[in-house]
Amino acid sequence: MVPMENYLVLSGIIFSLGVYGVLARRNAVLVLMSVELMLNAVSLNFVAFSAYLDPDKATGIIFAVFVIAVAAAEVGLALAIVIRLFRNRSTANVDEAATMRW
Amino acid sequence: MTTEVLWWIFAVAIVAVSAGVVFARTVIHSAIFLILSLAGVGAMYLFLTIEFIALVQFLIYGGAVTVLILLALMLTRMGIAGRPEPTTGVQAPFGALVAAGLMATLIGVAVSTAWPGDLGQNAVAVSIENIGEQMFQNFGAPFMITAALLLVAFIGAIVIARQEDED
Amino acid sequence: MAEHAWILAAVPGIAFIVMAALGRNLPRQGDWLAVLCATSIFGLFFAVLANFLNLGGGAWPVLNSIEWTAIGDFKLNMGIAVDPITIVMLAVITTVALMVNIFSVGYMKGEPRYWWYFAVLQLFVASMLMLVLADNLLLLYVAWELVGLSSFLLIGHYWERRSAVEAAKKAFITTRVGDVGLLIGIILFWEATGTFNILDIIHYVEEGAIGDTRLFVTMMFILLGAMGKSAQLPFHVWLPDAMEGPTPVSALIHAATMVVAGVYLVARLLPVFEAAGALDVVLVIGLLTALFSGVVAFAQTDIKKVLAYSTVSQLGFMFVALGAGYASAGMFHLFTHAFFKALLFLGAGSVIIGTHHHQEMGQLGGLWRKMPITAGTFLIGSLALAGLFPLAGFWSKDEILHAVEGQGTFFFFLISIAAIMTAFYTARLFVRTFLGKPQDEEIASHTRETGPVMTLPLVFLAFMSIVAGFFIFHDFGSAFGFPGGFSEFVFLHYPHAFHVDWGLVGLSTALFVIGTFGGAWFYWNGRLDRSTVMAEWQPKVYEMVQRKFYFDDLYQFLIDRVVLGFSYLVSWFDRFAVNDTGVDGSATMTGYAGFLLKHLQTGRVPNYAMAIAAGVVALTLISLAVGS
Amino acid sequence: MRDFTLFIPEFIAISGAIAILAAELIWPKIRKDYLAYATAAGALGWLIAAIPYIGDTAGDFEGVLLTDDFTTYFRILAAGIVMAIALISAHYMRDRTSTAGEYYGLLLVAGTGMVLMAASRELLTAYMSLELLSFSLYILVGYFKRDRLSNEASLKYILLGAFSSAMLLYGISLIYGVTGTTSYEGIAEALAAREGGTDAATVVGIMLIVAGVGFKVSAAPFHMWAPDAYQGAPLPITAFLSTASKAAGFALILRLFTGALVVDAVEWRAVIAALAAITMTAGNLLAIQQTNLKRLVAYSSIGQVGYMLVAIAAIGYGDAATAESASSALLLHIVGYTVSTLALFTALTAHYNRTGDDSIAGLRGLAETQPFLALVITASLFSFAGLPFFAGFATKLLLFQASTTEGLLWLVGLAAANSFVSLYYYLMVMRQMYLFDPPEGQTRFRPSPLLGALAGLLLLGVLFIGVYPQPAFEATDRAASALFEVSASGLIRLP
Repeated sequence: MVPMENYLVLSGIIFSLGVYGVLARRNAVLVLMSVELMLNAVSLNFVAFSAYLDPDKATGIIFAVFVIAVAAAEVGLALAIVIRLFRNRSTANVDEAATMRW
Repeated sequence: MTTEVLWWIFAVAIVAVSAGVVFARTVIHSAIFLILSLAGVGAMYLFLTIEFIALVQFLIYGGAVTVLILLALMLTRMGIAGRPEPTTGVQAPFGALVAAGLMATLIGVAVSTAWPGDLGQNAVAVSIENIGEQMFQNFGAPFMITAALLLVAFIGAIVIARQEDED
Repeated sequence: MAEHAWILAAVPGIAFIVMAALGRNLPRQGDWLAVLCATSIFGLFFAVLANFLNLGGGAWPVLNSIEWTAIGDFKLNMGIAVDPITIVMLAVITTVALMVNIFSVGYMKGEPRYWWYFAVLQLFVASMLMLVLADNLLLLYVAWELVGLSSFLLIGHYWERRSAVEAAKKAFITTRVGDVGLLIGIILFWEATGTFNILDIIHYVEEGAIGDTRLFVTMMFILLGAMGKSAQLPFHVWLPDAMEGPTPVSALIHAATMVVAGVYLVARLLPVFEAAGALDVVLVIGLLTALFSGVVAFAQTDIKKVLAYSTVSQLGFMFVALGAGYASAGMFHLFTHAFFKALLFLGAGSVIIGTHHHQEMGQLGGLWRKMPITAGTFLIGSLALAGLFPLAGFWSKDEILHAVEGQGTFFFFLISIAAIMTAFYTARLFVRTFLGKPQDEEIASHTRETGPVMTLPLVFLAFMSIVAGFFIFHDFGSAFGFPGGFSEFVFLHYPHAFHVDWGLVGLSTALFVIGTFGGAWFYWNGRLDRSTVMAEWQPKVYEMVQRKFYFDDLYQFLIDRVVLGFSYLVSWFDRFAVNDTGVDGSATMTGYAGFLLKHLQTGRVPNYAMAIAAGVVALTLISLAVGS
Repeated sequence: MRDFTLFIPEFIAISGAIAILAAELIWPKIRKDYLAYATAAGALGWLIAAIPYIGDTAGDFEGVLLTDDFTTYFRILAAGIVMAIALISAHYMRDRTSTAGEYYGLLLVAGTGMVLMAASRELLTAYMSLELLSFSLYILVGYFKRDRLSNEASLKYILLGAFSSAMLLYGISLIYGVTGTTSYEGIAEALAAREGGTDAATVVGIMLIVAGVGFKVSAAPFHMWAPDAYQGAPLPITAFLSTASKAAGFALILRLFTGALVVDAVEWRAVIAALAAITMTAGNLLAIQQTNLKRLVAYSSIGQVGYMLVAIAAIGYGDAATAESASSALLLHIVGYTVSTLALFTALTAHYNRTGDDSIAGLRGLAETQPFLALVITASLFSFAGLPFFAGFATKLLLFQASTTEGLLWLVGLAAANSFVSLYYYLMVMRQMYLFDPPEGQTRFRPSPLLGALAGLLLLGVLFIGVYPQPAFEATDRAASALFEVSASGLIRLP
């Protein structure tokens, strides 16, 4: 049987990879994809907890459903902004959108 | 036993493709790895015997989100035009350091914490009826908020992306 | 009436609002309203005084307070407390304010923003009265800030002049450093006693409600506030610069009233200082200030600057008296000093107007003939300051000497030196300004005596400088209906009836004679050779004195290097180390500013995200480490 | 219980939002300032509908939302802010955009999100409400989509917002794992019933939650988005960000930390105190370096967040009575800060409508060209600096007073010293207005009567709270005590 910790470790690894992606990648779409990885890890956490510790109320599963919904909406909105950025500046690199600083 | 072996194969694969998302050289490869990673996590939900959430994962993530991302990639002509510019920023080594620290912390937390409940037991199958019942009995309010949230996101995407005469 | 003494503060407060709103459009820009306001509070003060004396010692302090805000156990009361210390302060403030308002009508004639000047003057009077009437530290703090604000506005009145703006800023910032201390002290009191009420706090402290160390720390913070306002070393730097303001303002705010707020505060809380064992600190600070600024006053050539350093020095004397535990001596010197120092400043103002804006001693001299009334009254003020028997300054300085006597020979010796210096620089000031031959015939030929609107306040204050000292006598006080002399009146419960100690009188007269004649000998008849000999003999020392022992340079350096440097460091860290971690190292090596800036550009999402992630990791690691 | 009557005011707000969206769809040529007035009217209706709830017994909605005086307090605050922002925007948006329906609709939605954040007592609901507010703000910040700065600001905001949301969610999942529930009461009970001390998961979970909500209220080092978002956003939205967004963040923090996490106060109080110290110092020192007004306000508001966090730390350090009075003082400070900020931005918008310059130097000589606006700006800056007779003095004083507990004296001292630093850059702004001549060709002008009246009203509010804070204090005290009635009195652990 697979113990719960395995899921948690897996989720931690995915989450950290997502964090690395946000910190390291330049393309806005890539940054978004990294955020998706992080949210995915969160969902996995919730579902694992729910399945092992709280199967009656299933709060974690419901939470995961909502997280997925929010993630989808967030991607839609963020991509619209990225496309607008591309139209304004012909780039989708986040580090080039740095007019405002200091 | 076979489940366990299968689980480990999937787990390693998920880590590999997730790493692919953040390390791949071209954007389009990253996108493909992301689809694989999302699908892999969906498979994890199947291991947990919660088919409902796996279904949601495949439908919304594997379907809608990745299509959106691919669309955006096409619209911003990244990766496809194959412009030879680095997709990894100068900050990467420091990012790796911080992410490694975080990973160590999270793994440490997962392993060292004495989680409540009997850990020897397997994941309990949660029926879709139960989920539906709980969701609409106890979480009606967030459900309504989600409706407003999706409306907002919808309006926002239109407002920000739509072409106008002046464009 | 005494319980309605708040009216004293309300009248100028309303006058300020009216004048700020309408001032420009009132006839004569509203100066009559200012004088009317000052006259009425002067009159009202006597009503308060009469009522206060009528009520008699048993009814003191007269209290009156209302609930300002209250939730459950948390109550904030606002009110007034009138006791003899308050009465002394009220007397000083109302009298000097009236004189200054009248004098200003002549002095400020034709100056820019005439109406605004008078409006702010009323704001100052209102907040100063509120300060001394307040029965709780919170209201006191509010008034404390407001007098600071009006002082800031008045110092910067000629804001076309850069130096005035700088001086205003300096005064505001320097005193505000002290104010932060005061606020912290007040909060600490609150934390320990749960009240802001001054009498309650004294009561709690006497019961020993606050631990020793805590009490000492609290009092140090409070003292910080008092030192900032009263220009004690090392916060004195703002007061000489504050002379950039109109001269009547210097007389009112920077000699007679606002600067003594610190003395007032210490006197008010003296039992607490005593309980905290903090009196020695007060004594040492006062002594250092008195000596230091006495020395610096020698090397000043601007009349007002000499007076400013003299004020700092006299404030030091007051602190010495308080530090020796003799609150009545400190308050008495505050009382007499207010009259003769206001007189001297207004006299200086009269000189400035009479000579058409010249205030460098090197250009003056021989004004005695041209401006007899100014010179005469200035002489009285100088002698009072130097301590001639039986003028006001003599008696109060005598009390201070008497107070320090108990603190040991060393302190007594030092304070005597300071007293000699006072007489010395006062003599120098008077001799070089009014006696001898005019240094500049051009200026002298245009000099005229000023009009009665300016000379009459001088005469009145000169009169006060002569008689104010007599309040020390039991019989003199009783004749006016006071319960005895000054000391008995101010500290009813610790009566120590004044009796003349002829030994001290002799000593103090000797100090006066040494100082005055020494000064006169040095500077007589515009002959500067004797003093230049001194300057040439030790040029380094002279320069050090003239540069005010480099205090201002030190502060400038500190502000430039340390504060701004620290701020730059933090901002550099934020921009560079946090935002731009890992910016191409070679870029920074090149050293070309433009190239560098290009690569310094931040506003990048990854850098911001890095701050968040690193912050999270740091937080978790720290709290895990702390937890285990 | 599913009692929809508990949220009538919010239904009014949402209906107003939809009506405004529809109005512009049906009648695209409608004058855009009419939409602003309609929004303000909707917000007024919202506010009036909220009044009957004052003092009402706490109403529970499915155990996830609660309408008590705390919620009602934020209802009134949100409605007031939305009303003011709509009026501030009227001319500004009319002159700059051809479609404003979404803008005004989203303002109302964002306000609703803020109320729901205050009402939530369950993590999923709280998270969804937070996202409702955030999504609206992402769009509002980037509303001038062809403006490079506005677009850049919203990009930074949404990417970093999503990033920090993920952090927050991970933290929530860990807390869920430890306690098996997401309701605040359940968490408090589970944490209290735990044996053998705190485990790593709780600590890390709390830290991640701190980071997530710290981002929302822009506490250092999670603050970096704020200056950029403030600068790029339309001017009224900058005001909205610095008032509604922060107030909502603190509403959530208060409910969560007093209701659920207070049991584990030892784990987070030192961290919050450190964050408060870093935030106020960084905000105030960086503000000195600014040349752009919006960025200056951004950093100064970060400084204010530092002061507010002192109260949260005090909740962790003090006993139950301290926690209640600190919460009450925090709510009061939020009101004072909100009114001052709105007054400042009303005046700045009137100035901007005329000059189109948002640099500090752009205020040169305002005392001469428009003394009233200069007066309003001066008053609100004095209020931020905490000078007597302005709102900031009374509220900050009560805040520091209530937060003074044994372990936090150093922090209160630091906060007092920081308010001293802050005066320096406020004076720099005032210097521009009062000491310099107006730029070439700038003549005397009158602000529009609407903005003039609004600025005057808010100025009176600043002075009123400063001189007589009693009514505001009573309201906040009521709200704070409601907060503590719910969080089961016995749970506050004495240190």
